[in-house]
Amino acid sequence: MIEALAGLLVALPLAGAALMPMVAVLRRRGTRWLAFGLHLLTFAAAAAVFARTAATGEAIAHRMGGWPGPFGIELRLDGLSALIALLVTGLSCFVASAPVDASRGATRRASPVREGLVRGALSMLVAGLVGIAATRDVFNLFVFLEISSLAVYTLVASGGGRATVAAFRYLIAGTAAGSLYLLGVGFLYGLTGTLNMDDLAARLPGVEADAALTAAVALIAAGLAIKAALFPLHGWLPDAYVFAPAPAAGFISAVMAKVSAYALLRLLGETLRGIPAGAMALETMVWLGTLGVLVGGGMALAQRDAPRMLAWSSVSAMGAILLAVGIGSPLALAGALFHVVAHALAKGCLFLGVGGLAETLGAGDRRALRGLGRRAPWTAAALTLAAFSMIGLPPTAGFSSKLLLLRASLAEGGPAGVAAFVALLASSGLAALYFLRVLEGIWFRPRPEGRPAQRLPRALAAPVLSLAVLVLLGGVFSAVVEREFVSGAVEAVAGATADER
Amino acid sequence: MNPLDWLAIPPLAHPGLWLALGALVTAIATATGVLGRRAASAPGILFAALAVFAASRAPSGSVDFRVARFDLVWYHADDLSVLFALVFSIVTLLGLLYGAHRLGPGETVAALLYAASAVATVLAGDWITFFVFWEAMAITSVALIWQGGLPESRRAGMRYLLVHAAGGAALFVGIALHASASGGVLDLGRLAATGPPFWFLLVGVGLNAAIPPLHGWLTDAYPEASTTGAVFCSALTTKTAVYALLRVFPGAEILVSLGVAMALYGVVFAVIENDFRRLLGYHIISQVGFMVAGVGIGTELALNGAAAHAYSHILYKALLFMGAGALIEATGRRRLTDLGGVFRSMPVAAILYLVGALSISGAPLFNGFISKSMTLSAAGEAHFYFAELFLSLAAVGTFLSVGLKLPWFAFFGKDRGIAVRPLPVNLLAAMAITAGLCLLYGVRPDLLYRMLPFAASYDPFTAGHLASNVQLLVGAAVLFALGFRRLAPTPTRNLDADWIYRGRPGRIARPLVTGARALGPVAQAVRSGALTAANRAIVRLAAPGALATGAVRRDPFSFRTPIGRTVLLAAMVVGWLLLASRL
Amino acid sequence: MKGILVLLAGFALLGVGLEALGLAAGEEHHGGFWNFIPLWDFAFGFVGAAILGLVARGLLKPLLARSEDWYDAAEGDR
Amino acid sequence: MKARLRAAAAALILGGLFVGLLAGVRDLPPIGDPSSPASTHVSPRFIEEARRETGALNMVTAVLADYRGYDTLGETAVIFAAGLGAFVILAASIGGPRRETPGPGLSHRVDSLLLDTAARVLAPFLLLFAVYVLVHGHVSPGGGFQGGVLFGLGLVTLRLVWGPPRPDRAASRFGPGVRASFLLASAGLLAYIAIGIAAMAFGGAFLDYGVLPLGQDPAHVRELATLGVEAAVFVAVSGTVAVLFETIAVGVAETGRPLPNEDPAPVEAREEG
Repeated sequence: MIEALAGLLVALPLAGAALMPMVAVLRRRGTRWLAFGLHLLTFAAAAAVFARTAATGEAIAHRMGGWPGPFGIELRLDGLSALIALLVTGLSCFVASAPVDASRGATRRASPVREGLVRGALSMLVAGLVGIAATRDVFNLFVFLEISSLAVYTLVASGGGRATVAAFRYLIAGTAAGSLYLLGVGFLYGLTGTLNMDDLAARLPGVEADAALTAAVALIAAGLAIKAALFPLHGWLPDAYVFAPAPAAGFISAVMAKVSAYALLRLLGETLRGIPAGAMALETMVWLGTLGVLVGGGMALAQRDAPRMLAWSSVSAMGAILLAVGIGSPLALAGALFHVVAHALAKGCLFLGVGGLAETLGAGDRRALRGLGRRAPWTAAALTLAAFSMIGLPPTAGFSSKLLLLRASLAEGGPAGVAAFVALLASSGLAALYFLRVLEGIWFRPRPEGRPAQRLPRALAAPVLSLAVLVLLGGVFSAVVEREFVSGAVEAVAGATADER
Repeated sequence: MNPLDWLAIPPLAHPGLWLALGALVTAIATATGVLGRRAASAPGILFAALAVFAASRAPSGSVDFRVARFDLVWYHADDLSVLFALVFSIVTLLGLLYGAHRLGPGETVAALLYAASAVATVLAGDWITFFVFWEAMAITSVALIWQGGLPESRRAGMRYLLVHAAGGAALFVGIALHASASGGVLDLGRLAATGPPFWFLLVGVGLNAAIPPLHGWLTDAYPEASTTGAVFCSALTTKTAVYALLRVFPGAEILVSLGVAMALYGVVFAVIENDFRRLLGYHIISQVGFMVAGVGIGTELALNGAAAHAYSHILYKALLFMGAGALIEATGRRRLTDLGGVFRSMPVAAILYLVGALSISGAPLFNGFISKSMTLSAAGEAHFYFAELFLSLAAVGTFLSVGLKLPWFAFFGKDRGIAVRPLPVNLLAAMAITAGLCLLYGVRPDLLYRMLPFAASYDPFTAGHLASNVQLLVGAAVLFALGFRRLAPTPTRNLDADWIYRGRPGRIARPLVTGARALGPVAQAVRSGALTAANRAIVRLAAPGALATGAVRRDPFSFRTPIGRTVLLAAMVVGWLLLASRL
Repeated sequence: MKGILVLLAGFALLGVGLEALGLAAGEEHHGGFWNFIPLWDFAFGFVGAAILGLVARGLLKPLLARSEDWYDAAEGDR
Repeated sequence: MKARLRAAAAALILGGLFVGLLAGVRDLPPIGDPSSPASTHVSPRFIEEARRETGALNMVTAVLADYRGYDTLGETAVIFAAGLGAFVILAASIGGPRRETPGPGLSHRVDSLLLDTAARVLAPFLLLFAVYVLVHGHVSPGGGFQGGVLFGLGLVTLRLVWGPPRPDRAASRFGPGVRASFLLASAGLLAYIAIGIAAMAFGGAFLDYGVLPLGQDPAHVRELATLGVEAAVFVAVSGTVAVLFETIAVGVAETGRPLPNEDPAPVEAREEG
C-alpha cells in the first residue's frame, strides 16, 4: 500500500499539471481549490511515505512497470529522498492557493484561465522535483530535470515583460546544464551499460577507463552545479528569482536549486564517490561554495532592491549548502539538510512576503517597505522572524542549521574547513547588515509620503505567517527536527558511503 | 509557588533574556505608538529590574541547549559569571533610570540589547556562544554610540566598528585555531598561555579590554556617546573582556606586565587630558590594568581581587560618568578649560561625583578600597613587588586626576559664572542610588566578598592597609595643593593610539573613512565603504565593462552576468575537474 | 583654604596613627624593602604624584599635544 | 579588439575542453563493440526476452513504452510542458480583451488555387500516414512521438493554407483551434497517467500493464496497453504541435472564439481586507 503511495507521489502532481489547464480552459473556475486539494493530497502521500521511512529506517521502492533493477526504472524513497519530497510537496501547498498575479506593478489581475494555466505549470514543477528526489535512474533523473526546468521557465516568464527575458536567460543556462548532464550520463552508460544508480555504484569500481570516468564526473558535476547555482555558475539565479511573480518566486526560491543540490549529493556523494574525480569534484565544491557564500553575501549587501537582495542571499545560502555537501561528513550533511529545510522555509516566507508587497506597491526598492511595522504588524513580524533565520539568530531554524554547518566545517579542519568556517561566520555578519537595515526601515521609519499603503493580499498573508511560525518552531524544536527529519536522511547517505569505504 | 520563584528556573533565570525582552517590548510599544517617546525607557527599567532580580538568585549550573548536535552552553552560571551578570544588570537599571528623562526608543533598545549581549557573553559556557554574543555586543554598542547624535558620534562609531571587527576577526581565528588544536572541544575553560591560539585570543580579547596599543577605540568613541550611552559603555565592554581573561588565562604572567603598563599608561594620559569624559575613559584603561594584572598574578586572592575590582569599578565608574554627564547636561560643556566654579549651582551632583572619585581613588570606606587593596595585597603576597609598587603609583595618579584635578577645575577653581540648568530628579536619584551602593559595599565588604569565585578570606580593614592608603592620598593631595597650577588643563588634544588609524598611517585606509563619512545610516555606510570596493571588484571580474554602461552606473550592483559567461564558466569548471583529478 | 589645610593635617595624623597601630598589633607585612620604611607611603604619594605630573606635563605633553581639531583639519584636506 | 581577445580566450577554453573530452571519448569502448558493457549488461535481456515479456515485435518499442515506459511518460510531460509554456508566455492576452486589429503573422487566408489543391491532396495522406506510423510502431520504426508530430504537421499544413478562422465568424473554419488543441494535449498526457494508475488499481505497479484485465496472456495485454500508451503520446504530441503553431504563428487573441473573457479588475479589488 505504502509502495503505491510512493508511485503516486509523482503521478498525482503530473496528472494535476494536465488536469488544471484543462479545467481552466473548459470551466475557468475551480482551479484554485483543485490545485490546493491536489497538492494537499500529494503532501499527505509524501508525509505517509516519510513517516514510514522514518519509522522503519528502510527505503520504500516502487518499480515502474513492475520491471526490476537495471532493466526498468525504480523509484526509491529513503530518508533523504522522502525528506526532499516532503519539503517540496509541503511548500507547494502554501503557494497552490495563492493568486497567480501578473508581473510586478501589474494594473490588472490575471484572468482565471491564465491562473489555471500557471497552476498547471506549478503542479508540473512539483512533479519534476519530486521525481528527481524519488528516482534511482540517472536518465530518468534527467527527464525530471527537464520537466521541472520547463515548468520553471514557464513560471518565471508568466511575470511578463522583463520576466520573459529572465526566463530566456535561465532557459539558456538550464539547457546548457541539462546537456552537460546528459553527456555525462552518456559516458557512464557507455562505460557500465547501466543507468540504475545502485547498479552503477556496484559496477563502477570495475571500470578501468580513467579518462572517460573523469569526463563523466566532470560533466555531471558541472551540469548539476549550474542548476544548483554554485558560484560562479549562478548567473541565471538573481533575475529569475526577482522577476518571477511572487508566489512562483516564493516556491522556486525555496526548493528549485536545493533539489539540484540533492541530486549533486546523490550522485557525487553516493553513486560516484569511489571515483578519484568524484572526490576532486567534491573538494572543488567546498571551495566554490565558500566563495559563493562570500560573494552572494557581499552582493546582497550592495542591492537596493529588496527582492534582488533576497536572490543574492540565496546564492550565498546555496554556497553554504553545497560546501557542506562537498565536505560530506555526516555532521556536514546534517547541516546541509537542516539548512535546506530552514532556508526553504525562511526564504519562501520572505519572497512571498516581500515579493507580494513589491507587487502591490509596484516597486521593489527596499525603502518601499518602510513603515510596514505600523501598517501590518503581523506581516512585519513574520518577515522579521524569517530574516532572523536567514541571519542565523536564535531561536529560529536558521540558527540551528548555521551552527551545524559551522561545527561541521570546524570538525573538517584543514585550510578548506577553516575557510568555510570563516566564510560562514562572515556571511552571517553580512546577512545581519543587509537584513537589519531593511528591518530598521520596517519597524522604525515612517511610511514615505505619497506611497500607497502596503498590504499583503490575504491569500499571500496566510502562507507568509504560517511559514514564519514554522521557522520559529523549527528553531525552538530544532532537536526534534534534527532527530525526526534530518538524521534519517543523513543515515541514508552516510550508510551508503560507509558501505563503500 | 511564588510567581517570583519562577525566575529561579534556568531559562528564566538568564538576566539577558529579560533585558532582551525589555528591548523587544520597547521596540514594539514605541513602533506601534502604544508608548510615547518620552516614556520610552519605562518598560526597559521594569525589565532591567527583573533582570537584576533574576541575576541575584540565578541558580548555578549550566544548561546546554542541544541545538543541532551542538552543545551550546548558553547558560553557564558559577560564582564568577553570576557576579558579572548581576552587576551588569544593576548598572543597566541605574543607567536607564539616569537617562529616563531623555532616552528615546532607539537608544533604549540599543542600550538594552547591548546589556543583554554583555550578560549573555558572561553567561556563555562555550566559545561559539561566547563569540556570537561578543560580536553582538560590538554591534549593539556601536548602535548606542551612534545615538550620541553628533556627526562626530557617527564617525567615531564607524571607527569603533571597524576596529572591533578586526578584533572580532582575531578572536575567531583564535577560536578556530584552538578548536582545531583541541579536537573540537569548545568549552570555555582555562587555556595554556602559549602558541598561536593564545596570541590571537589575547589580541581579540585584549582589544576589548583596551590593552595599549589596542585601546584607541575607547578614548576615541566613548566621549562621543550620549551622556547616558557613556554610562553603559563604561560598564560593559571592557569588563566583559576582563571576565574572559579571568575565565581563560588566569595566571598568564605576561598579563602582569601588560596590566601594570595599562594602569600607568591610562593615568599618565589622564593627567594631561582636557575633555573630562576622555579623562574618565583613560581611567577605565588604568583601572582595567589593575584587573588584568590581578588575572596575571593568578593566585586565588588576586583573581578574587580582579573580580571584586571589576564589580566595584562598574559601580563607581558608572557614577563618575553619570557625574560627567550631569555636568554636560547642566552646562553644555565638555572640556575642563570651559568649566569652573559650578559647585554652588549643582552641589548635590558634585558631592555624588566626589563619592565616585573617592571610590576610584581607593579611599577607605568607599568600595574602590575594598577591591583595590585586595589586588595590591595579592601582588605583594605573590612577590610581585614591583607590580605592587607601580600599581600603587597608578593609584596615586588616579587620585591626582579624578579625585583632585577634575573636581577642582570643574566644580571649584575659577568661577566663570556659567549658567546652569537644573538637573532632573531621576538623574540625581540614579546617581544617589549608585553612590549609596559604593558606600554600602565600602562599609560592608562582606556583601561583595561572599559573591566572589574563591573562598580566600581577606580583611581590608587592617591598620596597615588603612594607613598606607590614607598616607598615599594625603601625599598626593599635598602635592596637588602645592602645584595645582602646573596641572591646569589646556585646550589641546593629545595624540594617542587612535593616531594609528586616524593620523598619517590611517590615510592608507582613507577611502574607507571617506566613504563612511559621507553616509548617514548603516546601509549606506556599508554601501560605499570597504564592501563597495570589494563589490566593484566582483563586478569587474564577473562583468568587465558592465560599469561603463549607463544603467549599471546608476546602480552598479544590479548588473547581470552575461549568460554566455555562465556557460563559459561551466566549461571552465568541467575543464578544471578534468585536469585536476588527473594531476 | 585654612579648613582644607586643617583637614589635610588631620588625615596626615590619622595616617601616622594608623601605621603606629599596625606596628603595635604586629601585622604581617609583605612587599619590597621600601614597604618597611616608616611613613614610606607619604613620601611615595607625594613623590609619585610629582613624577607622574612631571612625566605627563614635561615629557609627554610637548610631544603629543595638538590643536583640538587636529584630526578634523588633517581630514579636511582629503 | 577587447571583444576579439575575449572571443579568442573563450574559443581557447572551449577548444581545450573539447580536447579534454576527446581524451575521455577515446577511453570509451568502440561503438557496436559486442563485448562492451552496454552490449553485455542490460541489452541481452531486452534482445532475448522482450518478445516474450512484452509482446512487442519491435524491441525499441518494448524498451521505450514498456521497460522504460516511465521515461516516456516523462518525455511526454516535457513536450506538454513546452506547449503549456508557449501557451502561457506567447498567448499574452489569454482571457484578455480581443485585439481590434489583426496582428502580424498568418492572420489572413492565402487565396491560391495551387496551394489549396496541393493541401487538399496532401493532407489526408499525411494524417493517415501519421496513424500508420503510430499503429505500426510495434513492428517497425515508429510510434506515438513520430506519429503525433506527423499528425500535428498535417493539421498545421491545412491551417497554413486555409488561414485562420474569419474574425467575423463565431466558428473556426478549419481545425480545432488553439483551445481544443490544448485540450487534446492535456487529454493525451492525462490518458497516459490514467493507464499507469489503472494498473495500480488492478494491483500492479505504476504502468505495470500486465495486470490490466484485457485478456489472459500478460504479454498480449502488455502489447495492447503499449498501443494505448502510444496513442496517448500521439494525442498529446499532435495537440502540442498544433498549440505551438497557433501560439507562435498566429497568437491566441485572434482566434475566432476567444477564450472566455473576464472583466479586467483593477488592482484595488485584489486587496482583500
